[in-house]
Amino acid sequence: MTVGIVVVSHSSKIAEGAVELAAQMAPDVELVAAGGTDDERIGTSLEKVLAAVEQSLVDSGGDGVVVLTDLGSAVMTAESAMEFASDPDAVLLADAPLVEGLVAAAVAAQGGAAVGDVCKAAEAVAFGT
Amino acid sequence: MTVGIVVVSHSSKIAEGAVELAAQMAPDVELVAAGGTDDERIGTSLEKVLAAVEQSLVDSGGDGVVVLTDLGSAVMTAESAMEFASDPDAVLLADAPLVEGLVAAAVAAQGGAAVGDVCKAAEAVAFGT
Amino acid sequence: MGLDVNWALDWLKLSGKAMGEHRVELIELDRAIGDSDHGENMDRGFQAVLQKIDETPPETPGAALKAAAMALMSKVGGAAGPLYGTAYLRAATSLGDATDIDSGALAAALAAARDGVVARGKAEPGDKTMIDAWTPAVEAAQQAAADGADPVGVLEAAAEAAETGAVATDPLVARKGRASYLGERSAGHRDPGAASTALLLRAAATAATGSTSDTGTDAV
Amino acid sequence: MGLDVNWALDWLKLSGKAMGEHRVELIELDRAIGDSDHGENMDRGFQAVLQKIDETPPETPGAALKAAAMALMSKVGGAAGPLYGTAYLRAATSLGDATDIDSGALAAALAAARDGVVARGKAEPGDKTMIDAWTPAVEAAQQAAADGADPVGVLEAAAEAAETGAVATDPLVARKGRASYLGERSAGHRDPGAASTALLLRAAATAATGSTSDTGTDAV
Ligand SMILES: Nc1ncnc2c1ncn2[C@@H]1O[C@H](COP(=O)(O)OP(=O)(O)O)[C@@H](O)[C@H]1O
Ligand SMILES: Nc1ncnc2c1ncn2[C@@H]1O[C@H](COP(=O)(O)OP(=O)(O)O)[C@@H](O)[C@H]1O
Ligand SMILES: [Mg+2]
Ligand SMILES: [Mg+2]
Ligand SMILES: [Mg+2]
Ligand SMILES: [Mg+2]
Repeated sequence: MTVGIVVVSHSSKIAEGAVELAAQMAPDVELVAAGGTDDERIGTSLEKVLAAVEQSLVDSGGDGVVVLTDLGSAVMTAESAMEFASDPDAVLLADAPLVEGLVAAAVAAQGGAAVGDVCKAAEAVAFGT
Repeated sequence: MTVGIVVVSHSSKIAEGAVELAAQMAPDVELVAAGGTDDERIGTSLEKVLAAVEQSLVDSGGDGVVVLTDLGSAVMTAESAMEFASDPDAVLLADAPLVEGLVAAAVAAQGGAAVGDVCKAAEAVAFGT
Repeated sequence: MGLDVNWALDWLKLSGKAMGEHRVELIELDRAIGDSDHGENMDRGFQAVLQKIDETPPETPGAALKAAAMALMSKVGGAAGPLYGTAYLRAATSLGDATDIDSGALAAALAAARDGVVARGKAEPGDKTMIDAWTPAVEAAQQAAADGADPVGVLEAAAEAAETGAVATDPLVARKGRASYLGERSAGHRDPGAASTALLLRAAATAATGSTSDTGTDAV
Repeated sequence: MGLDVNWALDWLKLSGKAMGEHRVELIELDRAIGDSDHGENMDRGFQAVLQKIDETPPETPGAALKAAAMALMSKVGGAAGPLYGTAYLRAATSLGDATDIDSGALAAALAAARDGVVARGKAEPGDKTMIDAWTPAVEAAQQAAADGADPVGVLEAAAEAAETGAVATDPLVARKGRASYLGERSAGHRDPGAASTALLLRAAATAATGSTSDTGTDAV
């Protein structure tokens, strides 16, 4: 078992592509894409995100879930989903760049890091400093 | 005319999705996706990137081009492409998170910013600080 | 006589109507400083709200607002989804199982809604967001309730203050949401979310006027 | 007698053969500390190189390395593409139009290749990258040339030093490239790019031995 990771993006293509990219370096980590609205427009879907979080909570078998997001409203959708999640305490929201943070988080999870350390690995990716 | 923007990603899905996302806030900016290898694996393609840069140099009509990249080898491919570009001085490589930096750069370009300011807008997106 | 579930249902129906009628206007506002989807988002969201309350008619105002919250969160697709969703959810919680809402309960529900938007979006007054419509609306509602206004008067005061607040976002520079990417260039445009908040609170007042005058007619 | 275009072509052919034979090994090395594609990348890249020199046979060693550079940059798809591409391009530039390469020119071309990798990737010795094979190889080649070795001797020295350098990456913690994501966990694994550099330089030496012994046989 490793920590699970959910990728919340305004674009289903971005979420899927990011999962494919990170999976190459983290083949044993359950990565779940939750991108786009429920009718596949650009935007976010509470239902998609909540379903992804719940799936990830199961897949990760209690090890916890880290959520990565892109722009502001994805963060708000993710935070809303966490309020509805069956085990909100097991879910951490990373303040990290989506693609770059995801790869760092996925590699940490692949290495067996705990949920807090996976989140920290994403958040340690620095830009604009 | 506005500054052109090229999106170099290891994943064609990420590059295309990021372009779609940014285009919503920057409908007049020419955004060119250059993702994946030439046989659509995960990776980067010098030919794709060079073609995108050349197209963007034309589309932007001399206003210049900003290139955004994801992971390390995309940066190296972009730098190689810039050495082969017809007008390397008109091309700037942004050190910025791909998706988040792209949106900031696209909005700046839409507002008519010059190439250096478009690049700075991307690089001002801060994480891990 | 306070407001009942019919007011809540009328409010949501008039909201849906307003979002349809002002769809293009909200899209144009969002085109200037955002991604051109706020009208589409809100129209889609309220269509889902109306479908939901039609399928399973709620029996209390709180239940109606909770149903609306869930539909908005799921279907809006933009920042307005979690923001209005949280607002309606907090208002629903504030109203609880009440079937008859007096001015004090109404003002408290509006304040809870505003607090929900703040909790979700962390914007402050002056950031050029829907908070700049919600905050004056809540203050006007609380003042009206304290001054002894009936629910219609409370909602009239809220709607008017929200409209003024929305107009007052025009010169502001956005510090939250997508418009903040534009920096100084966001000044000179009305915030789309503040505009939709004003429309929604106007719908609340109109619904209350209708239901009170109905009640009034019955009572005469 | 120096090295000619046949040496360069043999080098590239033996490189392609080595990448095919060690494809799985390089994939496994990259699986441990990367994304499992280095063997695939290099095999694909050298197939493109071989196709290119087959279609348009180059007439000088420099032209052969330039053709290889372009094919590798275009077809490898990973970090190794721009890195080896830049290396071969710089080596080609260093060799210029020369048709007969002596030990000094050879050592200079290897140094130019190594400098190209550094310019492109900004790694330092000890960062656990292909630089840890290139740098000792260049130093050994320069030493051998200074000591009066023939081109075969120069390339033998380079290949042996690259092999030792690749093995010496095992305990290192990666500070560049994908493996750096693993931090301390990257220690205990050989760097895939250092391993492929050793294979490529061994191919160069083998090609030189062949062409020199051919020349020798002809001369007897
Ligand atoms: N952090 C925030 N706090 C309060 N309101 C916000 C915030 N972010 C955005 N908004 C509101 O949301 C509106 C935009 O909604 P919408 O267009 O549906 O979302 P998006 O920006 O995701 O496309 C803005 O006009 C603003 O009023
Ligand atoms: N910045 C760098 N400088 C030098 N060599 C590097 C650098 N980054 C990566 N490498 C080399 O590239 C190799 C990986 O190549 P490859 O697997 O083809 O690329 P990728 O990491 O993009 O999948 C590493 O083993 C390392 O030797
Ligand atoms: Mg919008
Ligand atoms: Mg939107
Ligand atoms: Mg690799
Ligand atoms: Mg790769």
